[in-house]
Parts: sequence; structure tokens; C-alpha cells
Amino acid sequence: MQILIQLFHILVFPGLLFDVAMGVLLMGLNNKLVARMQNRVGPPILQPWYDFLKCCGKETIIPARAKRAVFLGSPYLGFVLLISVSMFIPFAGFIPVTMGSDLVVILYLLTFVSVCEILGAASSGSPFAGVGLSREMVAMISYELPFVLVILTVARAVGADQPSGAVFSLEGILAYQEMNGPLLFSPAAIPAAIAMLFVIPCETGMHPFDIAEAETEICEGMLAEYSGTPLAMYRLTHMVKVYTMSSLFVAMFLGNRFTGIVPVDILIGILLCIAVMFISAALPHAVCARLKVEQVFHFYWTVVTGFALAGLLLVWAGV
Amino acid sequence: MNMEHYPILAIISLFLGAFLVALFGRLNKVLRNLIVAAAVTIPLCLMIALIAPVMIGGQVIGYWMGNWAPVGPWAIGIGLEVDALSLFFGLVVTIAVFVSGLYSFTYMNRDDSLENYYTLFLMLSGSLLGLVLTGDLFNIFVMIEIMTMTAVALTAFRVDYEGALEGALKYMVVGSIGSTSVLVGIAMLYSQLHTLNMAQIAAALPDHQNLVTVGAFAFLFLGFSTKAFLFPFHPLAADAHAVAPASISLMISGVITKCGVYGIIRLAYILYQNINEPAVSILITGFGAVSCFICVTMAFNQHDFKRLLAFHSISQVGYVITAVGLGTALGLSAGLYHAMNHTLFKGLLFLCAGAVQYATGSLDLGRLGGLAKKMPKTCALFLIGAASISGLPPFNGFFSKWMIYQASFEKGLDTGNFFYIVVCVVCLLSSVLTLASFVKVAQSVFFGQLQPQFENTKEVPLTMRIPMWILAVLCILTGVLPWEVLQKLVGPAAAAALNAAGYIQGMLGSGAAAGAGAQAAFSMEIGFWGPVSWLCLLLIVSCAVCLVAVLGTAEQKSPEERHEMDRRAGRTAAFTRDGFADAGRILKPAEKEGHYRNPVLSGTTLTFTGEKDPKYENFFSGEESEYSQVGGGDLFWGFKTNWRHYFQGMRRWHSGVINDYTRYGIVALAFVLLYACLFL
Amino acid sequence: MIFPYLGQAIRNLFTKPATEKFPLAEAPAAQPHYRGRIAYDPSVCVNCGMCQKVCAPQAISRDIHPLPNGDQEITLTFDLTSCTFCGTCADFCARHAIHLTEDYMIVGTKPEDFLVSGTFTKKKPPAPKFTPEQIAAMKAAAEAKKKAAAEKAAAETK
Amino acid sequence: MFQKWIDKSMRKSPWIYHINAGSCNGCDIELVSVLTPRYDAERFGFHLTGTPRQADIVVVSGPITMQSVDRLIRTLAQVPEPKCVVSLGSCPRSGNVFKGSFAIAGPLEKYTHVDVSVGGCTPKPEAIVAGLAKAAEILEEKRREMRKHGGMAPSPAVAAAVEHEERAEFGTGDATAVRQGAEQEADA
Repeated sequence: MQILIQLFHILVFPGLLFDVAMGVLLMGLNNKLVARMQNRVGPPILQPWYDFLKCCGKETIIPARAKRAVFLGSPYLGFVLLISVSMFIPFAGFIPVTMGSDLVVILYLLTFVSVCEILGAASSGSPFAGVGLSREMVAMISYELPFVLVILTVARAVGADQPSGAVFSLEGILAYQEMNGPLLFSPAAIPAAIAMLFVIPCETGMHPFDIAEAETEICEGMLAEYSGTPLAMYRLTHMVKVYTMSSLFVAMFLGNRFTGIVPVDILIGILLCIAVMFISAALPHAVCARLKVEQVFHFYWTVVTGFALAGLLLVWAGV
Repeated sequence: MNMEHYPILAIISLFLGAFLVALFGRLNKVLRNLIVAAAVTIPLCLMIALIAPVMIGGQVIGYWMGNWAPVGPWAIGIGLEVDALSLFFGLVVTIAVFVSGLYSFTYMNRDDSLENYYTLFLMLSGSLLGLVLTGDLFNIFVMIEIMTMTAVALTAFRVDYEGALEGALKYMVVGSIGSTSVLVGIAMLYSQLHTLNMAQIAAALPDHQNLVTVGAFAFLFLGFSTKAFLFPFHPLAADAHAVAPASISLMISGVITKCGVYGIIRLAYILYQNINEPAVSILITGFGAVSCFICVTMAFNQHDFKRLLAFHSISQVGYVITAVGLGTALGLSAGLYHAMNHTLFKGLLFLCAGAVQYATGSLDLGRLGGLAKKMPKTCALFLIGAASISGLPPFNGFFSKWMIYQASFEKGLDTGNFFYIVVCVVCLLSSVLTLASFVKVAQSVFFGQLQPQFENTKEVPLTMRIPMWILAVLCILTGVLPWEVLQKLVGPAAAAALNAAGYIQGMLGSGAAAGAGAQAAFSMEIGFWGPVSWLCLLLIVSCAVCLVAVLGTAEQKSPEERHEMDRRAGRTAAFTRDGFADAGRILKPAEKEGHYRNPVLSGTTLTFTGEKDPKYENFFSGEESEYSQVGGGDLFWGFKTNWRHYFQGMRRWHSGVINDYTRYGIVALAFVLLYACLFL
Repeated sequence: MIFPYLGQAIRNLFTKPATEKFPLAEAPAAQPHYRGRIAYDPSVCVNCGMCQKVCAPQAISRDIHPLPNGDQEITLTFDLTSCTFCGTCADFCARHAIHLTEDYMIVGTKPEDFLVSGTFTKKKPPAPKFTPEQIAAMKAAAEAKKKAAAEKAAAETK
Repeated sequence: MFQKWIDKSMRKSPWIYHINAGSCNGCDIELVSVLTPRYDAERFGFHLTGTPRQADIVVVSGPITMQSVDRLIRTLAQVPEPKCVVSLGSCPRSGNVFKGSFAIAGPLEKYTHVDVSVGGCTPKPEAIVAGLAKAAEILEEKRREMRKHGGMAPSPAVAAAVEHEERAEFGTGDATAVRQGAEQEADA
């Protein structure tokens, strides 16, 4: 019986189906909000779902030069890895996999998901994909530094009184927030939260920072040679990553169990995810133009790292 | 024959093998290979046999050569001391020696005078094993000398290879600085303590502390860090590894650096037991972190596959030294675990580089590309190695790096010293840069477009791939079962290093005393990470995804089937527009022939004479797809432009001139001496 | 990295979007003098061919098909896919048979969706009442009468 | 299982790839203006992509100049099935004022079957939106037919042949020659 509940948790509620549904919802809302901010009607909320279905229906062309196994395999591997990441992140009190979710493990799994996309691009053998994957790598280098600093800050802020000095596991962080309120309200964590809000658009490749899939400059960059179901899987990974990152932010800074009543918690959790997505992804998308490669790198290693370092120093000083 | 004699037997079998190959090697090839194979497998079996008593039993083997038992407190003869730490490094050495020997049977078959090669190779392996197992300080110096000289000779084995002699010369000159500083250190210690046996030194040192022993510490530390190619000495590592044959660069980067690490651990944890002093810990961790960061950024720009791997091996050794320098139990076990992982995945990567060189003859990242289709198995092996070194979860690099971050962060919090937080961030950052450079290698060697001249490269023979598969399987095993490896191998080794009393008692006691060797009492409160249960989680989710994928999409027919279906159903091309004719005839949109190439109608698609079906060609915004590989130097443009001043400084600094490198060595020696006198 | 128009973007969230409801509602009318689809009134046309002569992209084709009773059945086809909607034909048409309407929804899947044609039959001009000989004779009679009148006038003045 | 949904979703998310075969850029700016807030084609899921691999509707503008024929043919071949071709403005369909010039390589019909044409020399954005919506519907039918034919939409040539017979009486081509061409090819 326990297995069935476990399977339900893995495959349906906080697992596969819920992630996909939330990913589609968040991406649809994101497009709608961006459109409304640009004073136009914007696509229906379920548009990402129609895009996914349409891509599934299309023919899959495998270029002669591509390495077939890696070309077809890496989209699915990337998606499955991302679902396993989103299962580490507790949502509204539900921890789908009782395996102890650790921030460093999540950091490295997210890196693995981007590596899968890079492998797919490399295996397609197209020069556009080559440029795309080099830009994706530069983007990864640029957002990894602030992301690491934020993780260290949160671990220190939560674990100050613990014997080991730092709590990296998300359950510990949530337990701490249950006792003394969301982390966001303590002054030390505000710069770290701002830094994290900047990291989310670059990690998920949203508009101002999507130097890897710039459709105008390098013809869809990494996905230049993809069509059909592999392309659908990559776009689905892109959508679910938006959900994973915003639910990670909610788990890290806003806590999980708000009222104790499960359905209400889930609703609040969803609304918070939407709010985080709006601030971090929709606003910059509607307002800014795409940055150049070294502008992204320069911006992340000076402004965003400045916020993250300020957070770390504040926490270090024991505020 | 009880297992007292196993250590000396292992060392002797290697040296004996070297001697026999020198004698009979020239006679016939098969005999020579047989001797080498025997000489290489015996120590491995002996070391594995020793695991049970030493690692799990916790016994410390003290073995006096020539049965010169100690007289009272004074140790006269040379003693072999094998505790869990020595055995751990012994295992690492013998695995690398076994794999490298197996690999060089086929890898070197295109060279000549191979008996010299195998003599030097077995001498090198014997000296490495001797260095690790000996309990006598001067014996360590003797083994270091043999190791350096044979490594120099082997680096220059392919004399005609461009840069081989220069690399070997540099290695000899700067290597000898290291050896002489070790010798000076030993002399200073001997002058104070009148003994050379490490256990006795460890016992006598605490009450003989004066300026001379502090100077000896500085000399010894610098000598060992030269062997480990740490910060000021790392450029020569790149020159030496890049030109040596692949099996030898595996030995240099995988094992010789580990002996430098072993020396530093022995020095700081057992002899002087001063690792917990903040000054010593900061010195060692500082060296480790700086060499880790500088070598990763240097590796970023390399154009040669093996030079890039060389710089990466020094940055990984930097990780190990950082972890070792922390002094906490968690830090030391993280360092040891990463040392073992490093030998495995770095060996695998060097053997892949050797395979690429064997198959295509070139290692230039700018010219290679698209080898995945020609050498699929080597590409798979390379991906396993690259995933392990960049620390992706199911592979072994991840767990040890994670332990290092956790250890350095907690050390920073306990001591309240912000230096360790900076070290932790630098390590995390180097991990991303490692991943970046291996993405660069993957794109410019295996993926991307194949250059016409490498059209007929073939896969390397199976005998070369077996050692690579051994290393790959070990990489995956140590990655998927981290807790077992920690309990069985790394834990006892760390415990042995931490309790110096056990070491002394083991040696000077009744020679086979049952030392303490209790399981390390350090608390391993790493966040829980069960890779096995994570993998079955992956399995469940991937089954669900594949189920949906199979149901959802229309079945994809291959182009030939589709063509056949068209033909059978009579649906063929007969364009009806007035400018057309039936299939096959060249269309003449414009009457004049001129430069313009007429499209030909073939089947259902319009193509051009002599050009492949554009549908399956890469998208070149309409142009005919010709060779234009994006790889090697033109990747990571954004990062390089932002850091161009740093990289220009690095290029000026790594001038490649021997006197510059020796000057850096002397400056480093002066700095360490000054630092030791001031702070220790 | 600055965030321009942030305030404007937030305000837009709460204002009505400026998008036309085109496909859901019917298409908005074009500007007053928009040159759209060609309308050809065959009844007025006299087949002078001026429009065909001045049409730059030769979009207009004329097909004159003689009928058995001598009439001509003339069809003019305007091929909208090769028309640049410059309106020159409408200006030069003396009979104002062609004028460009404001219908811009020129969308079609088959070529003949874009063909505007009109046919009219040009009556055979009525046969002259007199045959040429009769005309010659009548002419001769007229002159004779004129001559006679002139002689009579001359006689009276003498 | 999802097949019906997928057919419907073909109409709901048609992605556009624009090929400029020598156009005067009048139609190009009109096409891009379709995505602006005033006309907002994104309401119906239209999305301008960078590669033909991700395209469903290929919009061609301009009178197929000599230089652009190679590129047009290669790019059209690289679009995955079911695809639609939309000609924008009157140039692709007839060459407009450049008809008969040495520099253009004939109407678009010569290289592929044009599904929808949007007339007007720079057609108004509403006309383009209507044309694209029409193409989206055709996409859905093509997808349904593709499923019946087992993964391969009827090749454009056949569609052209069938369509030509209806127009045979229009007198621009001899239908019978067409059928012989088909049989000849069939048994070859």
C-alpha cells in the first residue's frame, strides 16, 4: 500500500503530472502577462500545451551529420532529470521522495539538466548549435556564482544555531521557517532573495537572458536542428524548469506550510509560484531587450553577485 | 606465508620485473609482455589481499628489512609500515599501474625499443609503490629520486614528438628542486632527532620543536608540493604530461601527484601533527585553492587535448590538497575520496586522449571534431569520464566534491575565519569552469562536424578499450555506492591518518601490535544522498515518459520506406506547372545556362546535381552545408572577453622558460620558509 | 541594465489591450481611398484596350471570341496576383469601367480566387443601309443635283 | 491516443518561418507588424521561429530571384512534414512588375505547391492574419491526411497534379500529359 502512495506521489501529485501541469500553467500565464504588459491580448493560457502537442505531431528529422543516439536520447534524459529535481523540492508540505533534499544536490542536478541540452545541441553537428551551446555555458558560468552564494547564505542563515553551523537540506530550512516565519522577512535574507530572483530568468533561459536560444541572432541556437518529439521534450523541460525554480525560491525563502490545511496550502503555494514567476520572469521579459553575451556575464558577476555577497556578509555578521 | 611479507613482495615483484625485462626484453616480444603482465598483476592481488587485515581489521603491519629489529627506542634498520592510509594509496597506485600496463601493450606497439619503455615503466611503478609503503623517511627520498628520473626519461620516450625533450628537461630541472628540498628537510630533521624512521620521528618530535624542525617542515612541504605540481610548479606539469605517451601521462597525473599528496598528509598529520594549527591549515588550503583556480582558468584556453587534461589534473589535486589542509575528519576523508576518484576519472580521460591520438594522430582541439560517429565507444567512455570530473550526480566526482564543499564551509563556520568560505566558493566556481572546459572538449573533439581529412578514422582496437572500461566501471561504482566506499576504504584510511599514536605504536611496538585503528569516530552528517534510490526514481519516471512518448506520436518512417511507399502508391513527382517536365529531367527556369546550377527533380524533392538531399543536411540558412566546425578556440567568447586582462597576464606568466619556472620555485621556497618561521 | 517603461508596463496590465478583434469581429474598413480589389463593370467597357496598355505588370488580359452572328464576346480578366494595385488602369479608363474598391481581403488558395473577369458582347456594328455601290450612286446624284442648282443660280444672276 | 488532440493543436499553434526571396521588404514589414500589439497574431499561437526545422507555415515573399532559388529550395526541403507554404503579396505568385525579367526565376508555383496566397501589393495585416488562419486550417487537414497515409503527407507534386486536373478546362496545361507522366514515373 505504501508503494502505491509512493507511486502516486512520484507520478501524480507532487511528481510528474503536477509538474507538467504547473509548468504549462506558469508558462502560459507568463506569455499572457508579458502580452498584457505590452498592451496586446496574448495567447491563451493553454498555448504551451498546444505547442507541445503540435511538436509531438510533427515529423522528426534527424540530420545526416547528427549522432543519432545522443541526438534522440538527451531530450528525454534532460526531462527525466528535471522531474527528479522537482521531486526533491517539497511543495505545500508534501515531500514526494523521502530522500532528503539537499541544496547542493539540486544545484548539481540542475547543472546536469543543462548539460543534457548542451549534449543534444553538440550532437546535432550544426554550427548554430555550437555557438548556442557555448553561450549556454557562459550563461551557466555567470549565474552559478550568485546561485552558490545564495545557497551558502540560506544554509548559514538557517543553520546559525545548529551544531554543524549550516543546514543544507531543504527539510531543515522548511522546519526552520515553520518555527520563526518565512526567511524573507529577516533582513539578512533580502539581498539573497533579490539575487535569487535575478538567477531564475537566466537559469531557465527567459527572454532578456536567453542568449542560448536567441531565435533572431543564431536561429534558435541550441535547438537549431530539432523538430518533432525531441523538440517537444526540450520545450517541456524549459517549461517545467520555470516551475521548479520558482517552487525552489518559494521553498527557500517563503516556507511551505502556511495554514496547515492541505488544499489551501497548495493554492497558496501555486499563487506564490505565479507571483515569483511574474516578478522574476515576466517583468524583465516585457520590459527589456535581449542582452549581449558578455553583458549577461558582466551583469551577473557584478550586480547580482554583489547582492548575493551582501547577503552572505550580513548573515556572516550574524544579523 | 603470512601477510607480513606482502608489502615487500609487491615492491620487489615490480623491480624484479624491471630487471628481467631489461635482460630478456630484447629476445622476444611475447616473453617481455608476459613478464610485464606478471609484474603488474602481482602487486594488485597482494594489495587487495591486504585490504581485509589492514583496512577492516585495523592492523598496522610493521616489517623490518633484514630483520633488523629496533634496539630499545632506537630503530636501526629500514622498516616498511603499512597502515590503512598507506594501503589506500597503495591500492590507488597498483590499480593505475595495472591499467596503464595493460593499455600500453597496444598503445605503444607502434614505437620501437619497447624493452627500455617497460623497464622504465616498471621501475617507476616500483618506486611509487615503495614510496607509499615505506616507513623510513630517507627511503621516501630514494623512491622520489627513482620516480622523478624514470618519469623524466619516460616523458621524453617519444623523442621525435614535438616538445618532448623540452618537457622532460623542464621536468627534470624543477623536479630536482623538489628532490633537493626534500633531502635538505630530511637532513635537518636527522640533525635534530638522529633517526630516520618515521614512527620514531613522530614519537620524538613533539618535545624537540625548534627553529630547525620548523625549517625542515617548510622544506619537506615544498618538496612534496613540487611532486604534486602544486601552485608555482603547475606549468611544468602541463609541459610534461602533454608530451608523454598517454599511459605515462596517466601515471604522472594520476599517481605521482598522489604521492606528493601522501607525503604532505604524512608530514602534517603523522610526523608533525600540527595540522590543527591555523597557520599550517591556512598554508596548505591556500596552496590548494590557488592552484585549483589558476589551473582551471589556464585549462580553459588550451588548444591541445592533453595539455588541457594536464591542467585539470593539477586543479583536481588542488581540490584534494584544499580538503586535506582543512584538518577536520570530514575534510581529510573528502580529500582521500577525491584523490581516488581523481585517479580513476583522470586516468580514463588520459586513455581516451591516447585513443584519439592513436586513431587520428592529432590532438589539436581546433582541427578535430565529429569523431563520435567514427569512434562511438571511445566517445561513450569520454562522456563517462567528463561527467565524473565535472561532478554530475550519479558519477563519482559529485560525492567527493560535495564532501569538500561541506567540509570547507563547516570549517569556515567553526573557526569563524572567512578565508574558508572564500575557499569553498572558489572550489564551487572551479567545478563549473571544469564542466565548461569539458563541454568545450566534447564539442571540439567528439561532436560538431568531422573534418574531411579524418574521414577514415577507425575505432581503437578492443585491447585498448578494456582498460578504459575497467576505469569507467570503477568510476560508476564509486559514484553509485559512495557510502560503502566511505565505510570500507576511505574511513579507515582517514582514521589511520588521524591517530598518529596508532602509527607509532604499530611500528615501534612489537612490530605487529594490534593498533587502535578503531573506526573513525568522526560524525558524517553529510546530507542524505542515496544514489541507488535516486536511480530507481529516475527509472520509474522515464518509464512513464517513454510510455506517453510511444503512445502519443505518429510513427516515424525512415526516408527510404517513405520513398518506397510513394512509389508503390503511384504517387510520384510530375510537376504540372508549365515550366516543368516529368521527373528526372533538369529543369530550366531560365534559358541561359550561365553560372546558375539547375535544380534536378529526384523523387519528391528538388535537389542539385551532386548534392545530397538537403532535407537531412544541417541548416545553413539556405547555403549548401559545407565544413564549418564551431569548436576549440572560438567557444565561450563572452567569458573570455570579460576576463581578457586576466588571461593575458596568465599568458605572460606561463612563459615556458625554465629559468622562469625555477625562479618561481625558489620564490615559493623562500615564502614558505619565511611563513613557517613567522607563524609556526 | 536598466528597466525602462517599468511603470508603463504595470499600468498596461490594468488597461484594455489595443488589439483589434478582427477574426472574431468582422474586418475593420480600410481608409477612404484605399486601392483594394478591382471591380470591373463590363457593361460600360468599350474594349479600347487602354487599361491593358498602361498596366505595368501586364495583369490584364483580353480574350476576344467572335460569335457566329458577327458579334464579339470580349472577356477582360484582371489577375490580382500580378496586380500592384497602382490604380493606373482606373485612371486611364475613359469609360470609368474599372475602379478599385476598398476590399483588401484578397486571400485565396486556388489561382482563380484572384481572377476578376467580366465579359460583354460588343454588338456587330449595324450593317450600313446602303451598299457601297448605292453610296457611290447617291453621292453621284448629290453632286449632279448640286451642279444643276449651281447652273440654275448662275442663269438667274445673268 | 492523443492523435485527435494533436490534429487540433496543429491549427492552434502554427509556427511561421519567413523566407525573403528577393522581396522589396514591403511585405516583410507587414508580416512582422502582424505580431505587434495592434494586430497581435500571437493570440492564435503564431510564433516567428528562426529555423525551418521548427516551422509549420513557410511564408515566402518576393519574386524568387535567381540568387534565392537555391536557398529557397534547400530551406523548403528542410521543413518537417505537415507543412504549408503561404505566398505573401503578388510577387511570389506572378513576379508582379518584375515579370519576364532575366533576374527572376519564375513563380513560386514552380518549386512547391502554394497552399494559401495573400494578395495585395503589401497586403494589409488583417489580410495576412486571415491568410495565416486559413493556412492553419489546411495544416490540420494535412496532418489528418498524413496519419491516413502513414506518416507522409501526399507529396506536393501529387496535390498539384490532382488540382491541375480540375483546372484542365482552363486550358493552361494538357491534363493527359500529366497522367502519362505519373504512370511513367510509377512503373519506372
